[in-house]
Amino acid sequence: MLETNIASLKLKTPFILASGILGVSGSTLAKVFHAGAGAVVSKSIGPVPRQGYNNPSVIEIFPDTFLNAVGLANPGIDEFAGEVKIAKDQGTVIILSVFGGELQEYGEVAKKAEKMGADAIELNISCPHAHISCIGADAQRTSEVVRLVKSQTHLPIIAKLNPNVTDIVEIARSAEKAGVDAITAINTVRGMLIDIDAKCPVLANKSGGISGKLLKPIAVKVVYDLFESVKIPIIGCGGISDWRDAVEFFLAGASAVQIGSALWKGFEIFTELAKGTKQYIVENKAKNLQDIIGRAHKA
Amino acid sequence: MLETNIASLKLKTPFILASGILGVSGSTLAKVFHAGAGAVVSKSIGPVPRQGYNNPSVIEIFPDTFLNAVGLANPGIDEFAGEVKIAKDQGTVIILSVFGGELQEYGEVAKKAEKMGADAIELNISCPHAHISCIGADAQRTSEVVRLVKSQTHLPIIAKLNPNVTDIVEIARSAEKAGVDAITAINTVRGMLIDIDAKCPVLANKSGGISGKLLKPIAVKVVYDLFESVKIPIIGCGGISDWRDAVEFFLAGASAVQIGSALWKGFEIFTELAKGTKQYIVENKAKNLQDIIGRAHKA
Amino acid sequence: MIRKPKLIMIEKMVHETKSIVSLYFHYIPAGCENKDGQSTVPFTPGQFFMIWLPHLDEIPISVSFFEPPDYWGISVKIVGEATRALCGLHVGEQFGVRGPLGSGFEIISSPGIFFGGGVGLAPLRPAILRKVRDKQKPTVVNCAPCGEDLLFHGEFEQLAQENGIDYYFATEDGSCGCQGLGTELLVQVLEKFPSKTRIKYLAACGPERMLVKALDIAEKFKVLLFQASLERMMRCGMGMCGLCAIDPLGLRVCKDGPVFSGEVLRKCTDFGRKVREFTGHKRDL
Amino acid sequence: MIRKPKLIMIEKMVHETKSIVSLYFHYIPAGCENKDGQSTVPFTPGQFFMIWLPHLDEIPISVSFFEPPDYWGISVKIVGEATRALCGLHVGEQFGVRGPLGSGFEIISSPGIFFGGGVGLAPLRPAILRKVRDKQKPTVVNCAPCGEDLLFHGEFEQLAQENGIDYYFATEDGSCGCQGLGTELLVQVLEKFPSKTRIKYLAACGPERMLVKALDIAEKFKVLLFQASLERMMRCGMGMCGLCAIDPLGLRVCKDGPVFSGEVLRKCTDFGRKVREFTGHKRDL
Ligand SMILES: Cc1cc2nc3c(=O)[nH]c(=O)nc-3n(C[C@H](O)[C@H](O)[C@H](O)COP(=O)(O)OP(=O)(O)OC[C@H]3O[C@@H](n4cnc5c(N)ncnc54)[C@H](O)[C@@H]3O)c2cc1C
Ligand SMILES: Cc1cc2nc3c(=O)[nH]c(=O)nc-3n(C[C@H](O)[C@H](O)[C@H](O)COP(=O)(O)OP(=O)(O)OC[C@H]3O[C@@H](n4cnc5c(N)ncnc54)[C@H](O)[C@@H]3O)c2cc1C
Ligand SMILES: Cc1cc2nc3c(=O)[nH]c(=O)nc-3n(C[C@H](O)[C@H](O)[C@H](O)COP(=O)(O)O)c2cc1C
Ligand SMILES: Cc1cc2nc3c(=O)[nH]c(=O)nc-3n(C[C@H](O)[C@H](O)[C@H](O)COP(=O)(O)O)c2cc1C
Ligand code: FES
Ligand code: FES
Repeated sequence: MLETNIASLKLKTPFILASGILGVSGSTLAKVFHAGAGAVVSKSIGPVPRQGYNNPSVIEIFPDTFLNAVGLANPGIDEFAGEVKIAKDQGTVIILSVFGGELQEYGEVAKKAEKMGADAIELNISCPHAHISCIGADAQRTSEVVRLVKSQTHLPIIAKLNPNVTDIVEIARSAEKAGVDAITAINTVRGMLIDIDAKCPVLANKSGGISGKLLKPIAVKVVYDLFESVKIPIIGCGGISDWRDAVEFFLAGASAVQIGSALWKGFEIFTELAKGTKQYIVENKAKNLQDIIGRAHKA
Repeated sequence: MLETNIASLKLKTPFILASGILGVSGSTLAKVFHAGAGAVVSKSIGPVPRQGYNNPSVIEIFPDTFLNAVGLANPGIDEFAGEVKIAKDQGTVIILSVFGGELQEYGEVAKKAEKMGADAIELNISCPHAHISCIGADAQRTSEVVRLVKSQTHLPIIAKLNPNVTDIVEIARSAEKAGVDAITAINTVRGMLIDIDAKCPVLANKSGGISGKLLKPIAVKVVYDLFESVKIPIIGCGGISDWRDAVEFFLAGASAVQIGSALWKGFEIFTELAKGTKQYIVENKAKNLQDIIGRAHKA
Repeated sequence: MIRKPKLIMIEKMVHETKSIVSLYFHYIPAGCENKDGQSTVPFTPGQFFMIWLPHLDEIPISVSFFEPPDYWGISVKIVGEATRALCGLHVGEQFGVRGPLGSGFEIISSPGIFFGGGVGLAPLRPAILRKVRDKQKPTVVNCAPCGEDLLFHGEFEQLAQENGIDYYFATEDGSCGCQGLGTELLVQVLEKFPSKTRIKYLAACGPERMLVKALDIAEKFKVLLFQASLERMMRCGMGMCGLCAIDPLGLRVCKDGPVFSGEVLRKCTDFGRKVREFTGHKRDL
Repeated sequence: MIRKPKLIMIEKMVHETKSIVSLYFHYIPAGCENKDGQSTVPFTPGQFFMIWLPHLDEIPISVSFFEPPDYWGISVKIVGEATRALCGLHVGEQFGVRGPLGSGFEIISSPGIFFGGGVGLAPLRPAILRKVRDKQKPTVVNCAPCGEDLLFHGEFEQLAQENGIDYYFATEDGSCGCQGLGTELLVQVLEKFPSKTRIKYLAACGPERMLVKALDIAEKFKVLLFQASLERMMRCGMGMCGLCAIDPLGLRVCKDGPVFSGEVLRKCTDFGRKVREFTGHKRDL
């Protein structure tokens, strides 16, 4: 009832772990997968190791709303091979999130990811606080990076969009034209918290990306708009913390959803999401998940 | 201690009523002013009456966070003259918020507002849900509208910025170059709430603008960035509900702040804002408000 | 309480008059659900809901019934598109509810007089029923153009018999009760009170011109506390957009009201004279 | 509780050893302030704070003292830039506090044995003091390289005299107490227990290699419940970023821990062997 397809990727449930949440360790990724995720996205991985930003790098700003500037800390794709192997050995469906400084690096990392056995590539062209990864603010460059990665791997390619742009629909369309297989919407929204006693921004990087509860209405709007403008599947992401939130994204047009911040409370959320969504489908006399996707668009 | 200047506009307190909140009636504007506001901004007024969008047009989506799509409903500048007069007769410092379909209309409305006795003009080039008012997403058009209105009135001109853009700094800079006297940052952020039982967006206009608590981290980030890029005064706006929030904006670089959604609870907020801010200034051994503006930028 | 609409299912519908329908439903405001799914939302008679008809409109409608913890009723008069659609729904169908919003009547210890015209009885009814429950004996004055328009007539007659409330009613065409205007009947009722006792409380709701007259009457009879519930165009229903403000005090009908005291209303030059349209344009009532 | 840093003012500083300083302060977590400005935040010994040094760093530090409702202490060993800066502050100066975070020790009814190496005594201390308050008599085993590094030595000696706790201590150079490793002393202490009584509880904190040995010892002596507090690089401190995960169970030291039972630790191949750096790179301990 909950099966869904993201291009050639067949998922048992439409609930996917978002990138950067618990995505460093292969064992953890496997654990999340077996807790009921249809797939897991790794932490964004680049060509070489990166320290990322200093602490504070993740804080809670409102209940269940967070601000982070991790700065794409990652051990580099070569070292990450070991983690992918651990996850794959346990049957995990793993989407490797990829970023690069130069366009060419996206291609290199993706190629390596394919060799390691990743099931799909998510292009992180959207991180709002790391300068090296802001391709997603530009339609032209988005289409270039999609084309390039497409040419280097056979895996399904998902573009993760940056909401901090004037016209996200234009960027999604150009990614679609360039052959991207699906879109994840959205990454975090730029924000800042200043401590009035310390008289400075709290994050070491000063500003960061807002995730969690507060992001939902922004993300739902994007998914709703994209559903009317692109034909490829949309993966909703932003502020999902229970099945009602997930259903809101399905009605808006998402074929699957990613869960990030809400994971901090525990992995049980996947059970709750599946149970609640199934019950909603039954009570609303729908046949299956596909039947409710985009339903909010019908007058 | 709390005096502040926005161009030639001298304000007794840096707390300004934001546009669209209680801004329809001259009496109400006067009442808010006398409750302690340094100035009040009217509802955005256009050349002719506008119905705006149907209800639901304003709802609460999280505690103290709202979604609205009023759609620039207004009685038109000619009819509004009566309300301005009522407010002015009671000594209110009133900033008239202006919008238009064509650029030329901004000029016309502003000219009339000057005649009516408005103290300044705020250009609403930023409403995220009314198509006719999205000039603020484009640096070139922003600069055009500023130049045009400048040429038609002697009043100080404030540009209110749209946060739903890729590069808000660029737009602020072009407004500054065109001669704008100050900047208000920010207007609401695009969002949507879908009711999963009704299976449709709740607002009649489907999507709207997010205001209130959740807007604050987004707005603070913008003000912080603008402070490093423009020289004209910045009026912070977004999610201020107590003096701590206001101080956060001052430290980020705001010379004054606007309060919108939080007004729903009552006008007493102005007393609390003044008291708390004064106490903060004293306790932190600052001389006055000016002394803390932009303080978060000093290492 | 989060002031966003929540869909409820209609449990009962009562066709009160040819143009007024009561709808009953279970409802717990968003954000008020406690662990047991129960609610302890405070309600004051006189408060209202914003009623959402998906794809159509959201309109203010007073609470006309409340049985704690979560059983509510509204009574709706068909005057246009939204009210027609609402009254055309059926048991088991849904609409959205936001609230309760606004301020209510002050329920003082005096039994009080409740004066309603047409659907104006709706917000008064929870106050009257509360008085009855508290074994006080309120006086109810009901009026309408004709007999079949008298709202809750049967219910009040029964309350008069069984609970000893004082129930008076008038119709303009005389088809039921006294013939004449409600305000005329009100004067007669007030005159019945012993001349030395000062009347403590008069609550009124109905067409605004009627309320203006009722205030005149209340002042003439030196009623201690007069309160009336007003109607204005609304958007936010929570004191933010300012559309419902009445000048010159800048009071918000949705938040400071809809119930105002006679003392306050006297200072409102808009009272009985001016209302705002959806554009914000002010027109004669 | 909102997990964002809140600035506090240092009320008291105690230089415990030449490289360890305790800092005391009043603190109510953001979002836990109730109407009276008081707090009823739940705290379990073993939990930690993220300590923010504006413009410098935020680092995990265990709670080493708590007196309800809002008086806290931490004990910090200087090992690098952030800890040096923290210990260089003065009474009246400020730093940021986020938390308490993570899970703590299970405080079971048995008096228990508390085994700490160096600054590892810090998270154990609130548990020990709670036992003392509850008139139980815990056994404390303290060890350090040399006498002047023995944390809380004076305090525990006093508790031994006044409250009858069993206090043992060892130094590697023999400058104070027995000469030798803490684990050697631990074995001697365990051997003192009558051979038929099963030892119920052993809590340990210190260098991870020491903890590995302690677990071995606990198993050898068939201790019913062994718990140890681990350290890993941290960012979020609340179970989100995954940096502190220990494989293969994918347990988060900041959320599922920092306190883990011996049973769980046995399944962690990382325990005593691997830690992650800030990049996520896994290296040998
Ligand atoms: C606080 C309050 C409590 C109310 N309680 C009740 C009640 O218990 N029962 C009842 O039948 N009616 C009540 N009303 C009136 C009710 O809101 C209107 O009858 C309804 O909005 C009309 O909608 P419509 O689409 O059917 O008619 P329309 O064709 O839209 O308009 C008919 C008339 O209704 C009024 N109206 C329309 N929209 C609004 C609005 N958003 N706010 C206020 N007035 C409006 C206008 O005066 C208009 O001329 C109340 C109004 C207010 C302000
Ligand atoms: C749950 C927990 C509780 C702790 N409790 C205490 C305590 O009560 N008292 C105490 O003195 N120390 C405690 N520590 C260790 C303390 O966090 C480190 O000593 C401190 O972060 C070092 O920072 P530095 O800048 O001074 O040193 P650095 O020069 O940054 O590093 C010195 C060493 O400290 C460790 N370290 C650095 N940053 C971190 C980090 N973010 N998370 C974990 N380890 C890090 C590394 O192993 C590094 O090699 C605790 C650590 C954890 C994880
Ligand atoms: C601590 C943290 C780290 C993140 N790291 C990444 C990342 O490396 N790559 C990426 O594409 N998104 C990253 N994100 C964004 C999330 O994948 C997700 O888009 C965002 O958090 C919104 O979803 P949520 O509200 O469910 O958390 C990160 C988010 C958080 C909170
Ligand atoms: C109901 C409502 C109506 C608004 N109408 C206008 C408007 O007409 N013109 C305008 O520039 N901003 C309008 N705004 C935006 C506010 O002026 C303000 O920028 C925004 O609400 C953020 O501030 P806040 O979080 O303090 O509410 C409106 C906001 C709300 C909630
Ligand atoms: S309806 Fe918005 S203030 Fe009353
Ligand atoms: S530090 Fe982020 S999960 Fe533990």
